[in-house]
Amino acid sequence: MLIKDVVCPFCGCLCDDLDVEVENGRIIRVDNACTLGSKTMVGDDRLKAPIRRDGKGWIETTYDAAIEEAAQILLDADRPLLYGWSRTHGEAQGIGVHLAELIGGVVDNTSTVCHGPSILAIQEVGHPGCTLGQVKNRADLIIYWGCNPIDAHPRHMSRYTTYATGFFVKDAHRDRKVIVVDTRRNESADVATEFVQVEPGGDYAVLSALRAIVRGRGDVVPPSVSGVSREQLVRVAEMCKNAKFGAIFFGLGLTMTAGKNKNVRNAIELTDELNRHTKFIISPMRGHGNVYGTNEVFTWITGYPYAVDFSRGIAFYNPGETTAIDILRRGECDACLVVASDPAAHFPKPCVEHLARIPVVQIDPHPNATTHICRLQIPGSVAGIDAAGTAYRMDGVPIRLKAIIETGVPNDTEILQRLYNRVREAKGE
Amino acid sequence: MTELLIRNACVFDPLNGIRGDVMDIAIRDGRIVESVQNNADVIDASGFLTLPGGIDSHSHVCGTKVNFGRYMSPEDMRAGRTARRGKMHVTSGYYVPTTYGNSYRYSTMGYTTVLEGAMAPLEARHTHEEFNATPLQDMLANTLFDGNWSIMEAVHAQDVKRAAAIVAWTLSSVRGFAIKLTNPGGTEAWGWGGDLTGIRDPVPNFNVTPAEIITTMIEANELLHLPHSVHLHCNNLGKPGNYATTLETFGLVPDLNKNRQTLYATHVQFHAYGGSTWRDICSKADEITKSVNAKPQIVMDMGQIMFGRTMTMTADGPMEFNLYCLHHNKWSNHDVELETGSGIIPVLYSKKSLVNCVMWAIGLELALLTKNPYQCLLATDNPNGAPFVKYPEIIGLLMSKRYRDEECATLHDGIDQRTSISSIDREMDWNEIAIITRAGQARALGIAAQGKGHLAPGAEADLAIYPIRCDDVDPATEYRKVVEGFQKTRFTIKRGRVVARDGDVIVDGANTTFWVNPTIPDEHNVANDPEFVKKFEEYYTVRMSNYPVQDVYLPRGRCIKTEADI
Amino acid sequence: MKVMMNTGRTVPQGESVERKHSPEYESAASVCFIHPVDMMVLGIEDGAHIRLSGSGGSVVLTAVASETVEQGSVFVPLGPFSNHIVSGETHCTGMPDFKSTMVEIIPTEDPVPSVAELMEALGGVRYAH
Amino acid sequence: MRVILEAKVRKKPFLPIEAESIIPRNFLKGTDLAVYEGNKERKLVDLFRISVEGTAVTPEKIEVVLKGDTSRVKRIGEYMDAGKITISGDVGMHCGNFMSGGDIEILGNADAWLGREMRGGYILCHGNAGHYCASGYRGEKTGMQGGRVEVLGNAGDYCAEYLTGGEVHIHGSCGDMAGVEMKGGQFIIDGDATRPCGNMKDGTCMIFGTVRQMLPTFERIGTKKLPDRKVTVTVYKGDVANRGKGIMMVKGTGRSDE
Repeated sequence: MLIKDVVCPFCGCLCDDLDVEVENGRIIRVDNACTLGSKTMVGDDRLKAPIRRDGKGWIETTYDAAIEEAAQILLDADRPLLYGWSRTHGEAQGIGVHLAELIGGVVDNTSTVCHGPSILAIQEVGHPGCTLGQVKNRADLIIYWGCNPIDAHPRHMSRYTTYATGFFVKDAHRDRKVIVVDTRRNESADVATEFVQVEPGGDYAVLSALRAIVRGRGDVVPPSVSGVSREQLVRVAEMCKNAKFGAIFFGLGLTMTAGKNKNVRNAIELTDELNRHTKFIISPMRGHGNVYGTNEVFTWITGYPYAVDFSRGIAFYNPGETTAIDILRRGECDACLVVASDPAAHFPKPCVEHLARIPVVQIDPHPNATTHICRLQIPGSVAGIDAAGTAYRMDGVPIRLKAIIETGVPNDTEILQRLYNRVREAKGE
Repeated sequence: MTELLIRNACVFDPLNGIRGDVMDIAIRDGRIVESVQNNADVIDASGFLTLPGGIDSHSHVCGTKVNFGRYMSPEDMRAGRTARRGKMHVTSGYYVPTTYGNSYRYSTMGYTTVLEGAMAPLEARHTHEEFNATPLQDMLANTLFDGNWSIMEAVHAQDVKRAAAIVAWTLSSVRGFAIKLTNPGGTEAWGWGGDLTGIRDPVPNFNVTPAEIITTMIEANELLHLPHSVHLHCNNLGKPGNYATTLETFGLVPDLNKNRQTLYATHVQFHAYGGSTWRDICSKADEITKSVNAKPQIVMDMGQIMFGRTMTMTADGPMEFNLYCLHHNKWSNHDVELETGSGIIPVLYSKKSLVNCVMWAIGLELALLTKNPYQCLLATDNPNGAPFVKYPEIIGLLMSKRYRDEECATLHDGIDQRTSISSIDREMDWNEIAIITRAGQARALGIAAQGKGHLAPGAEADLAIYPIRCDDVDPATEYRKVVEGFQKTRFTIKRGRVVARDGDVIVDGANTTFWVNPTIPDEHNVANDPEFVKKFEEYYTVRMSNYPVQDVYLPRGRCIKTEADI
Repeated sequence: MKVMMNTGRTVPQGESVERKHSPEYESAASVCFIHPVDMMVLGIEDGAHIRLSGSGGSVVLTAVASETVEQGSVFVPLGPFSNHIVSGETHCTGMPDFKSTMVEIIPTEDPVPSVAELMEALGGVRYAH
Repeated sequence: MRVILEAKVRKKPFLPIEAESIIPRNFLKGTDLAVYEGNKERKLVDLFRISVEGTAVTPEKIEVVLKGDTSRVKRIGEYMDAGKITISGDVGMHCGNFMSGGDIEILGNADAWLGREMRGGYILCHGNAGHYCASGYRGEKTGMQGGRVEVLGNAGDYCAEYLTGGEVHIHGSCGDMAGVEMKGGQFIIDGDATRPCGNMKDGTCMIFGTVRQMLPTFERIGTKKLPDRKVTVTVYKGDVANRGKGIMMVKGTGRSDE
């Protein structure tokens, strides 16, 4: 059976034009997807049943017993951390936030290790952005700064930017210029009109210099800024000012290097400055399929996009203090619920060491690095494969993920709702 | 069957001509009925002021833009924080509260129905998700068409039926309620960083003018027999001298519907400025109200501002960028492909600012100089002019000349030269307040027929019982009691169930979302038009099949069907 | 040799990221891209094992020559291997220095561990799928 | 009056304690105060051995002395308006938030956000201070508005971020981006600083050590002799990128990269 217009749940692009061939309840072919999306969908590798650690080994258990044990672990904790969420649908995320509210936990999502610093920057200066179709239809200048779409968002260029045909951009090759800014000549740089190579850690200074040049104060800028010549900076500034519609896409090259949120802030303020001359937008290249959805759901329930601490009953937010990495590094939390992410693989070693010391419950369909260090893993279905639900694209467009096969595995919403109900009951509500 | 009897209610029900009668109200299964059996539950209203549930006909509480306002404002979230308590979830925020914060505060103020002022069709799913997390109000969504490419093409072709067909397909696809135009044409110009200066400027690349968009959409609206009229945010918002654009726009409006207005002009305070710069800005509320008093086809809302910090958020992207250049505070912008734009900026309305004082006065002047209260409704364009929790103060100001004078005495001296607020003696009565906060909204939105905004048998049993004894309180002098009384109901009743009591919400809530589905003949359905489909697939970044909002997002949706004259 | 370690997504890592027990994932995530000149300085060939040590710990990886990294820096795909080196310091931003960790590289004969072995070393219990 | 609070040994020593109730004024009514350990409300006496010496009728006459391991106790001195707090060891995050008067003396190190959004009073830290010392809060445009923070050791990154008024004096060195977004006030760094004063709008920052990675958007406007310091400094104005008119003074040329 061929299913059309399937949404790929892999990255923040949420491409919704996949053709998926399903046979005997299995996905056998995926067309239109990039290799990341299609390999993920075809090669889906599942844990068959809930498992719990039993001494030095593992035994299978039932969903009922697993949910009971998970509830007890959370109820016993003085500072539980509920982490992950970005690979599941919004409906499950919402229950997760309410669960944290109920038990006085800290709830954080994978933004922490992705675009958390971008959120901090947006909270300082705002975010001039747009949906990706605006870029596709209008942009004649694209800047990729500190990101490598060819490896991380392989269809970004063909669907929205460099190679995309738009209403006002009929010939993308001729009508669009591309600038790549990075510390290394990555694969994306090969297609750029202009490649700006910045010394590691030099993005902030380069952005400041560009802002000064755009506002007509190039005179203060020294001949070389973090390895970039003033001449090139002036050229780039002119390209930006002369564009009819410019779009900056930035990645972890800004959020994971020294200065972090301040790097992003500087990029946003460059965009603000350019809007005094022409139309310019900026957008983070969000990684996980539904990471932007976690921010949206967290925000309408708690007021904050991530790192929310309910230990005092009210919602408190202070990334750097209430973020998962900091809490784990400082050894603060005494239990952890991991949902739809793999912190043991993606957190620094000292954080994983702490996870290995405390009871960890993981709700995730796949055996992953966190499996080895958890006490209990409950497999759910995969949003976008055998579970339907809402996801938000990197630009905020909400899309409904489809269930394209039926596996009979409970989805995360059902598992979390049962867990929530059990905890509520145990608290006598 | 559940029955409830409310005894000794002092009722104002303007749509049914009831003015302060002390009476009983019978409710069965969520609706008003003539009588109930003797064993019905009883609430003693003790002679307190009892009104139909409040209706906000223009507020920003759910969806992409609102949530982005929250997202970028951790500083605001430090205000108004409450912990989980009883049935109430955690809340945060003052001017951009969480969905539960909005819902609880509206509910404890007696509001049971809220219209979200701006929903971009492409992002409609988000709005509906937040509606579900705003559980205590029935919700409706104004759907943005101001920069819609297909609409502008239809306008250019002078094809009203085509425009109507696009509206019909879009509203039913995204579960929208009404047509919203925000700075029509201007949001498309903003796609290139530009704006329009008046309603006769051509929209770049589309060769249509705002005037043509507005008139075509008014006609399309009436062809579709939508419950509400076109809902317009005029061009040139917030610019000195913009009253001329507003008057010119009002001049375009024919009288096409005998049951309601043909145009709803929103937050008109922001569109009633004289002068030519911020230095000589003055009130033109007199000119605006003169026009409205002569045109029954127009209804407006105040767009009142109140002093303090708040957040402006609108689909009017260029206006927000101008504000950013003025204040240099944080600025967010979010243009939506083929459809519309939006911007978000925090503001502080200060009594020290003459401009802000003039704005404050204009909103009140509009309400007080409009003869028919059904033509100027109470709203702050929440949170743009002020968070809706300020409504009780606005009610107080409208009911008491003394309160206004006392406020004026604390404002910038220039206010007397720039506005006529001090010379207006009118003081509204309870009935007029009931009109500008619920009856007028129900009529303007066209939802009285859905049982909203009145208390006749058959109506939805949405009520607000305020701890105010109308015969004991003189609003002209005891305005503090009025303000306090409207802040917290004694009881808020939603669909026959007590949902809030003395400032606390006591149920989980289960709202309804109203949406419209105009039926049009198949040959006009754009979904069957290969040209429309081809353009959609080429220029949107989502597939047409993934665009419509699925029923699962409206677990308690109520569809209003209409038959189009196409 | 002291170099700056950058981490990030690669296509092979991304393709197999939901199959962390697979040999594809382990080989995709346990490589270290290093400039040929730096390899000469270290005296190693493509495919040799090297030990990277940083503020958070150390791990053995397979060296892969690449001219897309600058001399004096290396690139390791994000994942449990690179994270064995990164410390949890976030400068109170919530975000570790994933893309700017100084590491010491030495050639080694030690084997490249599996993901399960890495997790066992941290106190986990191997789950064999 | 002296109130001595000695932290008890806890089963989970890493669990944070939030103790904004520990300000001198609150001890006028006794010691029955609530503090929080993780998500549990505790009595002060559950976590501290309490002894009180003497009496007082105003908070000015109260000194609170903290002993034992207080490195995980957050928010001590929050909204403090008078009196004195002495911490004999290290102190947890957010010590002296929103403080408007009185003195806090920390004999050990202070964790992050020391004196955040401070309005008045004096904080003296003998050891090192963590990141975001004397800074603002997420999303807020105004940081520390008044008072004085003095750190005898080093400070972490983002020190005096959004400084709007008052004085911050770091005797040692600062980490990355000291004085970023400064809007006013005076900021003195006796040691080194990396990328100081980015996006500065107004205020004065003086650096008497070495500046690493000087930002490219500061305009050199001359030199100045500072007699009390017996040095000549180079004076810069900026941040030009931000239309700023802040003053940054750097000893010598101060730049390590020239």
